Amino acid sequence: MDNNLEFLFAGFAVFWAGLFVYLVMLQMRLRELQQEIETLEERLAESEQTEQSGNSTPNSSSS
Amino acid sequence: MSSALAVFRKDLQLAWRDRSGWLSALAFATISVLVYSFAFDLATADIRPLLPGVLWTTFLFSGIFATSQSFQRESETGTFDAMLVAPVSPSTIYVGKLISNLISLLIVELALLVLTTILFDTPLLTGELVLVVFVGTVGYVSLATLLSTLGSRGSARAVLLPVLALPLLVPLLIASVRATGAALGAPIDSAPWLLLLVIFALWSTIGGALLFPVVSER
Amino acid sequence: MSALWQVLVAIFWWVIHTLLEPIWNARWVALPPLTGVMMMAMIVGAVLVAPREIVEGEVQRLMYIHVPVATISYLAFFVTAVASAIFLIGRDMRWDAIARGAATVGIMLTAFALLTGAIWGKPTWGVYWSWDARLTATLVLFLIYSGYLLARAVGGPNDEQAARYAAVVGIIGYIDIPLIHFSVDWWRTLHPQRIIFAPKPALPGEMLLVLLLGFLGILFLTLWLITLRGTTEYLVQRADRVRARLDQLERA
Amino acid sequence: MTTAVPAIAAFDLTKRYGGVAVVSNISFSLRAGSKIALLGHNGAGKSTLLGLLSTLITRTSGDASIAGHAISTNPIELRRNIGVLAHLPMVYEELSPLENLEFFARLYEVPEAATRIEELLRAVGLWRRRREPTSILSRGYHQRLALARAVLHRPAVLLLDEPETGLDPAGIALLDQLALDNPAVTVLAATHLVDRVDRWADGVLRLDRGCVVEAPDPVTAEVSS
Repeated sequence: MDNNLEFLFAGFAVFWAGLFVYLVMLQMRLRELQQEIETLEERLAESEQTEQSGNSTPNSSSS
Repeated sequence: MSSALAVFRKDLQLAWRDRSGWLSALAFATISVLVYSFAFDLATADIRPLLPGVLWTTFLFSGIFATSQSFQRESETGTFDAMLVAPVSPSTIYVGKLISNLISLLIVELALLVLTTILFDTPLLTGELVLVVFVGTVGYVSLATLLSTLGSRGSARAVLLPVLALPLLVPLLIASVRATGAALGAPIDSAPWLLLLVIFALWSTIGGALLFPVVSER
Repeated sequence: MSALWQVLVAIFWWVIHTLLEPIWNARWVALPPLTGVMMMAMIVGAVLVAPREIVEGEVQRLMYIHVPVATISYLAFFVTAVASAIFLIGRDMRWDAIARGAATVGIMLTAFALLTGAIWGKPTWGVYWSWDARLTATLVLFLIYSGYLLARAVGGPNDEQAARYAAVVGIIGYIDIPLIHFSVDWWRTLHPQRIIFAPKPALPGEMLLVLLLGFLGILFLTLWLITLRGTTEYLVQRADRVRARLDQLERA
Repeated sequence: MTTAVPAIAAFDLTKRYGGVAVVSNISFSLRAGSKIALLGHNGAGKSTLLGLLSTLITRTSGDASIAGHAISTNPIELRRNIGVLAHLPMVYEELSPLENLEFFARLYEVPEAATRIEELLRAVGLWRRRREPTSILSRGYHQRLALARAVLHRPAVLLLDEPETGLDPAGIALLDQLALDNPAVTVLAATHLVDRVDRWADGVLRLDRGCVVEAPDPVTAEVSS
C-alpha cells in the first residue's frame, strides 16, 4: 500500500499549483483594476471640469 | 392577518380563473412520472425503493416551476407593486402567497398520488404518507415562494431558480424520501426523518416570512 | 426600532470599530508574511516531520491539507453569511463586496477539499468519490454558494437588489448547514470516525502538531485571500460607479 | 395647535443606482390640498421620486414624509394615506373589475366596501361590465379601474405617474373629478400634457437630472404645539 507516492504528489500538486495560479491571477486582476480606476477617475475629473465650465446646471456628486 | 387571508383568497380566485398555472404544473408532474417509469422500468421492477425518489423529485421540480410562474405573472402586471403599496407588511403578503401556493401544489401532489396508485397499483394514500407529503411541501414551497422573487433577466431565471433552490433543499429531499419510504413500509431506519422534515418546514417558513421584505424591496 | 434594538446595534458597531478596525487596517502588513511562514511550516511538517501512516502509506499526508481546507471553508462561508447580514442592516455595498469575496474563496477551498479528498480516497478506499457524509455535505455547500454567486451575478457590481437577494441566499445557505449535516450524516457515513475530534485523539502527537500547523496555515491563507478577493470586488464596484458617472456626464 | 403640516415633504431625498444619483438631495414641501404637477424630461427622476414617496423604492439616503408619517420610520402608516397610479395597470386581468376592487378593499380594510365599490364602479362607468374579466376591457378602462383602485380607500394624498395615459376625454374628465379637482386630496402627478397643467395644478415641481429646479414655495413656518 505504500507505492501511492504518485497520489501524494498529485494531491500536493493540485493544491499548490491551483493556489499559486489563483494568487497570481488575483494579484494581476487587482493591479489591472487599480490602473483602470485611476484612468477612469482622471477622465471623470476632466469631464467634470468641462461640465462645470460648460454650463451651470447643478450636477450630482459622485461617491 | 386579514390581509394575508385577502391575498390568499385572491390567489385562489386567480388560480381557479386562470388554470394555466397549476394545470401546467400537473401536466409537468404527470409527464415526469411517466418518464421515470420508462427510464427505471417501473412497470416490472419492485418499485418500492424507487417510488419515493420519483415522487419527490417530481414534486420539487413541478413545485418550484409553478411557484416561480405565479410570481412572475404578478410582477409583470405590476399587481405585486399594488400589494406592496397597501398598508400591510410584505410578510403578510408572503404568508398569503405561501398558503395559496401550498394549496394549489397539494392539489397537484394528491392528484399525482392518485395517478401513481393507479399506475403502480400500490396503496399510496395512507394517512402517514399524506402527512409526510404535507410537511415536506410546506418546507419546499415556503423556500420556493421566498426565492421566486429572483429578478427576471430573460430566460436565465427559469433555469436559475431550481439551481438555487435545490441545493438548499437537499436536507428536505433526503428526509422526505426516507420518510415516504418508511410510510410505504420500507425497513425503518433509526433516524427521525419526519422530525427533521418538521424542523425544516418551520425553519424555511419563519426564515421566509422574515426575509421576504428584504427580497421584495426595489 | 425599539430602544433595546438600537442599543444592541450601537454596541455591535462599537465592537466592529474598536476591535476589528485595527486588525483590518494591519491586514496588508500582517497577513502575507504570516501566511508565508505558516504555509512553509505546514509543507515541512506534512512532508518531513509527520510520521508515515502505516496502513494508508504516504498519501495519508494529504490529510494535512484536506482536513484544514475542508474545515476552514466553513469559516469562509461564515464570513459570507455575517457580511451579508451586516450588508442587509447597514446597506453598505462594501460588505456585499466582502461577502462575495469570501464566498468565492470558500468555493475554491471546498473545491480543493473535494479534489484532495478524491485523490486521497482513490488509493485508500479504491474510489474517487465515496458519498461519505462529510464530503457530501461539503459538495452541497459548494453548490449552495455557487448558486449564491450566480444569483449575485444576475445584477451588476452595484446592483443593490441583486446584492440583497444574494445576501438572503448567503444567510439561508449558512443556516442550512446543521440541517445538511443531520440529513447527510443519517443518510450515509463511510468516512473514518472523526479521528481528530474523537473523544480520545487517535492521532499520534506529531501528526496532531502538523495538523495544527496545517490549520493555522490555511486559516491565515484564507483570511489573506478573503481580503484580497474582497478588495478586488470593491474595486470592481468603484470602477463601475465611476464608469456609470462618466456615461451620465457624457450623455448629458 | 399644529398648523400647516406639509402633506408631502422630502428632506435631501437621494436614490443612487451604482455611481449615478437618479434622485439627488431633493427637498420640498407641499401644502395639504394642493395640486402639484411633477414635470421634467425623461430620466429626470420623476418616476423614481414617486416610487420613493410611495415606499415602493428604498431610499439611499435622506427622508420623506406623507401626512406626517416618515418613510424611514412607519411606512405602513404612510401607505394608509396614499393612492398610487403607476405606468403598469396594477390590476388583475383574470379577475373582474368587481373582484379586483373587492380584493383591494379587503387589503385596505375599507369600511362598507360594497357601497364604496359600487359608487366608484358607477363613477368610472364600469358598473354594467363589473363581472366581465378585465382582460377583455380596453386600455382606457384598465386605467379607469386603476384610478378607482387608487382612490378606493379615500387616501389624503395621490401619487400619480402620467395618469392621463390611455384615457379618452371622458376618462380625463373622470380623472379631474376623482383626483385633480377634488379639494380634499393632495395630488403630486407626473404628466407630459403640459398644456393641461395650468388648468388643474396650483404649483409645479420640476426636476432635471435628479435635482429640483423649480418648486412651489415651501410650507410656511410650522408651529406645532
